[in-house]
Amino acid sequence: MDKVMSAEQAVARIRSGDVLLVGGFLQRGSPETLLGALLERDVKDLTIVSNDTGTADTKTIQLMEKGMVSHAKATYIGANRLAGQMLIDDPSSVELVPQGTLAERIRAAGAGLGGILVEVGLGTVAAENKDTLEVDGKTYILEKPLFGDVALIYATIADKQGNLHMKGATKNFNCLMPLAADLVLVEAEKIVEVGELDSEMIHVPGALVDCICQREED
Amino acid sequence: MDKVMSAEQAVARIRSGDVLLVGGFLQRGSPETLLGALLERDVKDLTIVSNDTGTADTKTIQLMEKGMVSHAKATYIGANRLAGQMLIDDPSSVELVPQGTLAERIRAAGAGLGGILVEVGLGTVAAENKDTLEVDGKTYILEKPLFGDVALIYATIADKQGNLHMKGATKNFNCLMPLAADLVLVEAEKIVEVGELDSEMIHVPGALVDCICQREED
Amino acid sequence: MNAKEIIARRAALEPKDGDLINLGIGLPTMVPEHLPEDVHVYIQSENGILGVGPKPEEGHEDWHVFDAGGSLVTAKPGAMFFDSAYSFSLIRGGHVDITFLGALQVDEKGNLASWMIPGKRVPGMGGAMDLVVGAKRVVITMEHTLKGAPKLFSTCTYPLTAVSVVDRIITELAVIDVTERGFVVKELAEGVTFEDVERATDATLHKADKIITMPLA
Amino acid sequence: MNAKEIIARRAALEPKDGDLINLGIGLPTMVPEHLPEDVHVYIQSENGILGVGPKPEEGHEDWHVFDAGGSLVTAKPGAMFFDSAYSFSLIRGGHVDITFLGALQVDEKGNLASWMIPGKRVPGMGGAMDLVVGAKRVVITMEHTLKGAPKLFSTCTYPLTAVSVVDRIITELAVIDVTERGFVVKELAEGVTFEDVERATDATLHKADKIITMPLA
Repeated sequence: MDKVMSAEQAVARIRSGDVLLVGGFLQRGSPETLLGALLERDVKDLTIVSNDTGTADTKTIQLMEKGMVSHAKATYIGANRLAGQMLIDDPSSVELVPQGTLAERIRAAGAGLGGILVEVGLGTVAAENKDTLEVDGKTYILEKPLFGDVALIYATIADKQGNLHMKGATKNFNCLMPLAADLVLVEAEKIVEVGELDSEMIHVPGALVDCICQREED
Repeated sequence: MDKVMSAEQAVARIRSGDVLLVGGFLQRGSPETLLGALLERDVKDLTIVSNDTGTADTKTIQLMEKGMVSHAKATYIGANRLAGQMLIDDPSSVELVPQGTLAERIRAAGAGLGGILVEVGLGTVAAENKDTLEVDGKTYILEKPLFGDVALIYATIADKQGNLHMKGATKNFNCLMPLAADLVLVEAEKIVEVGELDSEMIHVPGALVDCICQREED
Repeated sequence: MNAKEIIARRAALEPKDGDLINLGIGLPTMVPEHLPEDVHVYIQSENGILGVGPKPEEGHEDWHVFDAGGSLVTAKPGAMFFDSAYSFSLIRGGHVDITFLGALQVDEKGNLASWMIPGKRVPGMGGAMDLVVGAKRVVITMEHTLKGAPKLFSTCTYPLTAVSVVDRIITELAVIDVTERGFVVKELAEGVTFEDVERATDATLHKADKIITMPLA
Repeated sequence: MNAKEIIARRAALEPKDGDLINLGIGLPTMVPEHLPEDVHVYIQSENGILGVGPKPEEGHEDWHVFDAGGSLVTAKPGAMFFDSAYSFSLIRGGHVDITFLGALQVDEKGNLASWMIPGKRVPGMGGAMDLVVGAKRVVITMEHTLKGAPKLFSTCTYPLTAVSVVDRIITELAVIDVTERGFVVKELAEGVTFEDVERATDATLHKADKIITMPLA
């Protein structure tokens, strides 16, 4: 059960058409080493689910430049010129989701919920084409779970079993996505032996993680 | 904004008719000092929401003996003779809830969800008197958020701002309930200065906590 | 070898290396000690631990580390602790590979009754309903009969824990899968005949294409 | 004192001691430096921090600690870090006492448009929809007009961020509450008349029973 491998070996398991859950927030804590390795792969028609599709400094934009991405779901695309262009060219290719709803939908997928009822987005475009439901006199949008085929995750520390620690504000979507994808690929700043990472500092259990690679220096 | 006080001062804010969310799992990590102080109060018609209503060694059973508890919601009552008797005497006074559903309902209350769709309990008594919903061809039970007036919480370490750390398996419902109650009372094994509890070890933010008292030695 | 040990030994052959498993109270907790040496599993205790280790040595107990029965345990290196919402996310989100638990009744549609006996005190379902619905595989480990009375039925009569969830039943007599055809006997314990199992069962049993002798290691 | 400083100073009088507040990008981030000395607040950054401190000193940056704009910040002693689901639990669960943010348009029903201008590139709503629906109080901090054009309307024309959520608007001219009657002017900045505000507003303004001069400390 050796999970430690190169980024190239890890991303070799990504297929055309896959839905990729990509952790990170703007230019921080995004799995840049895995995305860099993915750039070398000959896959296309990928769906990127991430908070913000990154910035001009991150590699999601390069995946888009290479024509590998056909769909994106995000809360914010203002820092990625190409995601903005995708939305203009084909409005159905980009789904904008309120940030809490994106987090809850990914969590719902990981937690086995069939859906969640949310108030956020009522009376806005975020409610378009969605079912609403009245419960005890209040109206809610029924939001459905959002699954991925593969999660691309940043961790500050990983042990060799795949237990992960995300320091500070790098937890964001990196902690949620490993539960919601079939295959979980992780890049870690530091890879340590099992037991070196304190149990109370583990944010994602190794049982969920399939591949760990060393993150390249920024 | 001094939140540190005696258990007596903390529980003075509990009123008859309140719904109490009580952390802990069986005889472990239950807020026994707060419950002990509550025993001295002249309040009644309390609703206890907890994993298991405790055991013969914990104080929820003493609240019941004193006739202070009119309702209970729990996943398991097999270790509390009086809760079992309540159910026999008046089936409507005790609601049994699958453990994951109890956790998700309390979380939903804390997270502002109007409801969650769950599969667990379909075809069993746990689905009785509940609405079901079909989403994409699958049937789910609509479970509603479960709020409390007051949360009674165990923490291993609290800082004076109310930031809490729960060691090991004492997180259980202790971590969830502070988001779901109007008033949050905490007993801590150890109370430290702000900054002594490492940011990465905090499970509940002080902003949610109203009162902190010293847990008495077991 | 007594019935419980036979069951635990056979059950220990179920997990694959790297599986996340959950163990009910009682007999299922005997499974880990019989795991093959090359099979490492993550044991969850639904009250908030993934990576449960053996009981603590005397003098080394930490009361903050306990299992779903309230008993003190240890956490293995690399264990994680979490709250009940996260724990049941693991369970209901399909991240548990196998849940081993006992039963009062199982029927040929895979229905399970394990949490209350009508007319007796009702303990509550705890996490059982979640586990059997959420886990990828539900393996019932139990003695084949209770004081001589069958526990496998054509239809459960007790209140259900869940509908159509049981994958496999391991008893001291046989390994029986629940399939579209109903109960299918796959393995028989050493010296046990198909007819022996039929006599101890209150439902139709089918024979697998090939019935093997129950391996115990 | 320029318009932004007036707004930030007045906004800094809104929180009570112990409040949990969230600050939008831009002007709202100027609020903390003007807080009264006896008012201690918990500042959330929705990307995963509660207890945001000032910018790091040069040489003391840790890139793991950043705010929702991606800028490096510090965490105060007692700060907590969490994932996005927890962060938005705090927001949507009603645990944020005040969210301060800017607006493109606000109307007299409390509707808010703040996330897109039709015909221009669409940046996305980020966490804004969540914040204005979930926070206990929504306080809009913005200059009263944009290049002379009003931003307060009888009805918003841009796509909405949320319906009927704005509680108070603080501009360099006035403090205006959204009530059942519509916009009610509660405070006027030093030297500003009710008519001045009316001229800069494209909606009916009502007078509070007593209009006071906007305090700035």
